Amino acid sequence: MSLWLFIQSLIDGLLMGGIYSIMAIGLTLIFGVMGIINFAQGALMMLGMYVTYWAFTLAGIDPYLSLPLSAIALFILGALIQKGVLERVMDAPDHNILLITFGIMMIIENTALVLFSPDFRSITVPWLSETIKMGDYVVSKPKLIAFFISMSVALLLYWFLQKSYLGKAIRGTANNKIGAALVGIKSKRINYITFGLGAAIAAIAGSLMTPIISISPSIGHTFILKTFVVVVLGGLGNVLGAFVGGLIIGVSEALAGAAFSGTLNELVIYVIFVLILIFRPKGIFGGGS
Amino acid sequence: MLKVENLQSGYGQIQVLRDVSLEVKEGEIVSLLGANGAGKTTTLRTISGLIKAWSGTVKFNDVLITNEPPDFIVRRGLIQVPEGRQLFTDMTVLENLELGAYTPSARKNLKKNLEYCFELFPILKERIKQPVGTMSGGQQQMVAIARGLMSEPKLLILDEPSIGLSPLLTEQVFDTIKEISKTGISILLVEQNVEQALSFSDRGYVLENGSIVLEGTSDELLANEDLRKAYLGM
Amino acid sequence: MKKKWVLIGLLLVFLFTFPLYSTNYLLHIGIITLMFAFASQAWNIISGYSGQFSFGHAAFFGVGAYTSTVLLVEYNVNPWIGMFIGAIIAAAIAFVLGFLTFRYKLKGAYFSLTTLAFAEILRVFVKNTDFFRKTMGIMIPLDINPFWYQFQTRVGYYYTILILTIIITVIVYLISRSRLGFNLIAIRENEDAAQSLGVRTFKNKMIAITLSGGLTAFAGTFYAQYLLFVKPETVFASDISVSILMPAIVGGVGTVAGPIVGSFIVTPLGELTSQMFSNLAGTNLIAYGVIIIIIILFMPEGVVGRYHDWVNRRKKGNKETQEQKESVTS
Amino acid sequence: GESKDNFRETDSQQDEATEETSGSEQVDVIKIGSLHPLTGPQASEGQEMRDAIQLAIDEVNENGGIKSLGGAKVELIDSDSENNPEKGIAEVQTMANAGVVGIIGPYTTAVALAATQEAERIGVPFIVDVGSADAITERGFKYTFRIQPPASKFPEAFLKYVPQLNEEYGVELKTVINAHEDSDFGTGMANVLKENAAAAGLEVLDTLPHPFDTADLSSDVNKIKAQNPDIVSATTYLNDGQLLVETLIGANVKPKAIIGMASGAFSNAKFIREQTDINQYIMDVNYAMNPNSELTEEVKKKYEEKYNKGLGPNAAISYTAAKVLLDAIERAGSTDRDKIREAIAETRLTDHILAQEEIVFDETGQNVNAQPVVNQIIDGRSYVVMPEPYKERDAVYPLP
Amino acid sequence: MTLLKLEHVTKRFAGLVAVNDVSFSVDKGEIVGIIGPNGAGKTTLFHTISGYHVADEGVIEYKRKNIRGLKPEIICEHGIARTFQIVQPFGNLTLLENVIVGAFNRHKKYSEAKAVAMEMLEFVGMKKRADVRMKDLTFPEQKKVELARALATEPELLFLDEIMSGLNPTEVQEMIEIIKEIRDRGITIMFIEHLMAAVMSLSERIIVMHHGEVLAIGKPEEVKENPAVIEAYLGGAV
Ligand SMILES: Nc1ncnc2c1ncn2[C@@H]1O[C@H](COP(=O)(O)OP(=O)(O)OP(=O)(O)O)[C@@H](O)[C@H]1O
Ligand SMILES: Nc1ncnc2c1ncn2[C@@H]1O[C@H](COP(=O)(O)OP(=O)(O)OP(=O)(O)O)[C@@H](O)[C@H]1O
Ligand SMILES: [Mg+2]
Ligand SMILES: [Mg+2]
Repeated sequence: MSLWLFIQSLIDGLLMGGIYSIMAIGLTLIFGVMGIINFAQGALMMLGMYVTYWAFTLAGIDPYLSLPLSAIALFILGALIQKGVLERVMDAPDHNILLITFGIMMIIENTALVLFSPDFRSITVPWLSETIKMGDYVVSKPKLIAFFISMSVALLLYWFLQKSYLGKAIRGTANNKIGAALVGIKSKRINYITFGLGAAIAAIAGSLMTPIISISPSIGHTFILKTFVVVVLGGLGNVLGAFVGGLIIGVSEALAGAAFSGTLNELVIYVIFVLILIFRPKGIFGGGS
Repeated sequence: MLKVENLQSGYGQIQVLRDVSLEVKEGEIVSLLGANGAGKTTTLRTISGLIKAWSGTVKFNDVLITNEPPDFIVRRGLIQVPEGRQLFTDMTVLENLELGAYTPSARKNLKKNLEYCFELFPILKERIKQPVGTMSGGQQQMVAIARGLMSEPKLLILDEPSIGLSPLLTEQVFDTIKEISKTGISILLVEQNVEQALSFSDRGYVLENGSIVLEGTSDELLANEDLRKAYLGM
Repeated sequence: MKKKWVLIGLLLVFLFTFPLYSTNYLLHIGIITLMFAFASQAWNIISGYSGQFSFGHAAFFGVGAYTSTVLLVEYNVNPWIGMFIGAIIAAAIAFVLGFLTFRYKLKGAYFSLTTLAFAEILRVFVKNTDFFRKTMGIMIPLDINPFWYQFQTRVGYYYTILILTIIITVIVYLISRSRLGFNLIAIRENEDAAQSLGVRTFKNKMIAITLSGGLTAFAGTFYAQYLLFVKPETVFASDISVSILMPAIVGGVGTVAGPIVGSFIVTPLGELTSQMFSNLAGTNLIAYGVIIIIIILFMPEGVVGRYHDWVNRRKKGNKETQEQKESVTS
Repeated sequence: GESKDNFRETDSQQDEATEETSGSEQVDVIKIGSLHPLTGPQASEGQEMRDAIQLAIDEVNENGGIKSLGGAKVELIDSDSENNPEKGIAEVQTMANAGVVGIIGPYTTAVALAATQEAERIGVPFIVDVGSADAITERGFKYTFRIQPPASKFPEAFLKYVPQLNEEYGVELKTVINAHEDSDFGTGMANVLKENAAAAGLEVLDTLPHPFDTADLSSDVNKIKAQNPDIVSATTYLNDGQLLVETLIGANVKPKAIIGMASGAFSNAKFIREQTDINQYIMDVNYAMNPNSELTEEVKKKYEEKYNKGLGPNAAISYTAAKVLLDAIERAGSTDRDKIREAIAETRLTDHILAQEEIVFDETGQNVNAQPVVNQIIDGRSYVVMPEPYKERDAVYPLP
Repeated sequence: MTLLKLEHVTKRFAGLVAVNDVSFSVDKGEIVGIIGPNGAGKTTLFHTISGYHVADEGVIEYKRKNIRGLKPEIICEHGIARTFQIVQPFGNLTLLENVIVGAFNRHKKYSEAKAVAMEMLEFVGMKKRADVRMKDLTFPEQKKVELARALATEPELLFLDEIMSGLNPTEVQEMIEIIKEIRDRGITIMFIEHLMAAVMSLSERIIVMHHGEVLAIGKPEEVKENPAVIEAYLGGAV
């Protein structure tokens, strides 16, 4: 591997890692904090992409301007999903919730299929399409932006969960529902907010990705497995862990891609995942055994 | 202050409470006694809105709170230190106490109340950063009581607060209860430490198989032969 | 108790005579249903009984499918034998997976995701390996002869998978009443408590995952012989893992009948919705999703769990009213 | 061997189903089946193909139905394969029970293998429109036919055309890197390409597989950049093909030619029309419609009007498959599946929209004259640039 | 005969010494009570002996064999059983099934295990509710089942961690009888309890812990009078 290839791969890996991170941050909130294994996360992201897509196509709104729009829309949808369905199974065993979210995924995806048709769609944003060139190295603008937004979301959410009263209430509700009720937390409402937030972050991920890849109703599948891996790698519920985990996966995938032939780079990320878990069973930040 | 009338409730299909009526007046300490499985905890859970009442009413400060959600009840100042503690075990001592003061009114006095709790249980101050789940049983019980106090209760319900506490601490907790009561907070207490509990309660109720079978002032109850036989082992 | 056996007897009679009055189409659905019932039953051992939730059973399914197929195509090994070799290899892989995860005390989501990663590792490995013909897959040459695990009509496949399913169900039933079964359930419910009672958690989990992985492979071989080809994206897919765990959850995890009952709901339901909603592609899957959600909302313990609950409640109800009567009279 | 003759089931149910439709020739409707992925990641292509079949059926119905059957109307039974082999089998069964006289499908190899096998068992003609693995027609099945050229034809054509292009345009583009989606579709072609490149005087520097639903191709592009080949060849679906080109441009990689092999992107109507800022002069060795035929223009227009989307080569193949089936039904003058099968086997269809000679099937059921051509996207339109007689205009080769 | 012997056992948690240089031994057939303020390290000591924690230092011998570092299940097989201060039920199983798990420790056959389990449930007075799910019981009830479960493993040494908490004095009295009967069956018992009445009437010896260390060991009367114990633990009570 030449030095150029190494460094360029590193750059690409970090940027792609930022994308995995932002996906994982939303999931770690829902999965790690609420204990819901949310298969529908990818589908929610997909909806976020469509919001941005339609805003751009129909109204010419820049993807970064429609970002709040998709976040709010998905926040509402997330809260409704929590209220309509998940609320009823919060006490059920994990595997039930898992299947429910699987069902939700099918519903969302196929509704999108019916409404939007299965066509692949993409947008071309003039000011984003030029890459930043530094000598021989290139940096994709939308990915760079996604990287920084992802990092900011991670830090904000970390602060929010650790320091704010609402954040503590979210963790408390996840930890002990009865306890939460007894200190006056409206745990139902907290759960709407939490799931809504998770969905909103998925939407942000989607909006950020809209200028990068083509969208279709089943695009969520591309990310969901890797996102789960990142979340576990970072430690369940650990927002900063999810961010770093995303970077690790992104970088190792890119470097392995440069080093090996075939699609063995996919192999590498899973092997790294298994190895990290063996040595740090609670994720990279979870404290080793 | 608290008035429970003809309360019936239970779990799933199984009825536990049958026509429970009891009352706590302003500033009183009232003990609820009864054997294992008599339905004491169930009564308290129903009052706090953790389980549904099948029939009957609960009034708190003349507001009907039957089957209101727990947070509604908590916001009105009816606070429970529950059986099994129900702590946020993954969170630190400090975070548990902060969440104790979750209601807006309690949040205002957070600092002051925190100091009060640390005075009461100095060990908690030393361990503010310890995840509660790793604490000893007794220490957890302290956190549970402290969390209850953080909520600024008007009526404090304690479900066996002395569980797991050393005799010395039990003594202290009972002293604290008396002290709290002096500040005008009413207390509804479930205790197996019957003799001690009655020694500082104003009145008491005895629950058996989900029904109140006896009630009276503490002195009356302590003098009752049946009660002494059934609960004091003499 | 007696009623239960009568029920089982009737069910068996139905299953055995099914080909007599079913169409070819129904037979196909029956075969797929039984195949996932079988795999789900195997999954049930590690995930239902010992509570170690696997997302990655496609790994063992795929190993079963590939082993017998490669052995047949490359070395002319009879699939009936290849099936057992596949099971042994799958069991060995399950053993390694179990060792890595349980040795280091991975639990819950961490375990689930590791199994998923393992399946992905195998999939990516196979699809990058020339020996397995990469993504081209392997075709099984046509040679219709039960001796070579190929049948003239569906009926042969049907009885094969039916008998396999009955065997695995008996195995699981025996486990559920054995020390192993109790140990596994104890581990699921509370690992600390189980240890305090002398349950060797590591060993029992290892037994469970090895057994589960090995048995799952039989379904893989069956699938390969039924379709006469294997491809990494069909046998190692995460969809397969989902299809394997779904029947047990819908039917009731950790129950003997759960995976079977569940599969007889889940698989035909998919068919039914796609027949009923065939006008607009996608609506069938929406309907399917909705129904799955509804089933789980209303039967959180699975259909079988729900049934048990109902029976218990009736029993208890009777007892209770009796007791009340007694206490009134006394 | 002899076992193959035993392969067909003699299931009473099945015979009944056939009899119902074949007993009398006084039929009102004739059903034909479509099996494509209508949901999931492949749904876009699947639905386009299904629509094309519907179009062909509508044409026949508008022109008075099947004349040899007294003007009987044709009805499409469409089904979703979910890109899942078991589902494919079930759907073949369902459609057969519904009385279809032939089925068209299914797009991916896995479903093709399973579904044609099932059709063979039942004895219902199955015309594979798209489904690339050579093996599909190599199992000695009687009821399986295929319109598209088998996978190996594409790299062979690639290796034939590129030297020709070199010669015609007087350049020496010798080194190739092949980026391909990693299912049997892309991998199969990559293998053939690699094996036969030397004989054609080309050198394959590297082959770079990726999953069709990938979100990132920067690794592959970095490798291309590092090795600097003359030609980037690509076998892709739509979104990965588009991503590849975008990433190449973003990374400032400038090969002397970008040539697809059966690329789902470079021949995709939408890609051609809409992605004009990245698709200029991209070539694709692919099956194509006959650009010099008026019929093609007409069908394209009708399709566009009816479905509000462009007719791509996949859909064109499906359309042709439907035409073949309808033609066979007309000639058979019967709804008997065996008679129709025979009629298909005897097909000699010259009046079609594909860039190939007459449609004739060999004894394996393969459309023997199926051949890829070289297309090039110029100013938002795709032109055939090789070979004669389909050539529309000169190629821009190498890239300016 | 010495059944259990600890020498200089220490257990630390990141910076905190929960059990500090503890040494003592227990003879076969004894009932030993452990008391001490909250957080003194009593439960940690039980955890350390029964294998849930590994002692950082020291020797733990059971029947002359070193058991330090063995896993809990192996220690159980050696004949040490325990209950938990914070109950650890198999919530979805019935009481009977809970106890059967324990009985399988010594019995391989389902029928035998079931018979043993029934016997133990009857012994603690919970047989009536054998078919009830464990999670539907109150905590004190669950503790009784835990006791039955531990007994079903047929131990020689039994650790009980605050098994009487939540019982009223009458019920405590019953439990005392049960424990005495267990002892009479030849099982050695160590128990942690804060109920002085029970501790005094049951213990043959008492170990007092404080700040992880052994503050005093001795007969109940001696311990009761010990000023250090009164200061640290008893206060004015009793
Ligand atoms: N979650 C539950 N589900 C079903 N039954 C329950 C549940 N919790 C308690 N019970 C039953 O209800 C009855 C009353 O229980 P409750 O907890 O009110 O008793 P208690 O008086 O508080 O006893 P204790 O002194 O043991 O705490 C008991 O028989 C108990 O087994
Ligand atoms: N896992 C752990 N991590 C950190 N500290 C711990 C852990 N477990 C126990 N401790 C601490 O060790 C000390 C001893 O705890 P232990 O549970 O042994 O006390 P105990 O004597 O049983 O008290 P109690 O009477 O309240 O049950 C306590 O200060 C406790 O906070
Ligand atoms: Mg209670
Ligand atoms: Mg303790």
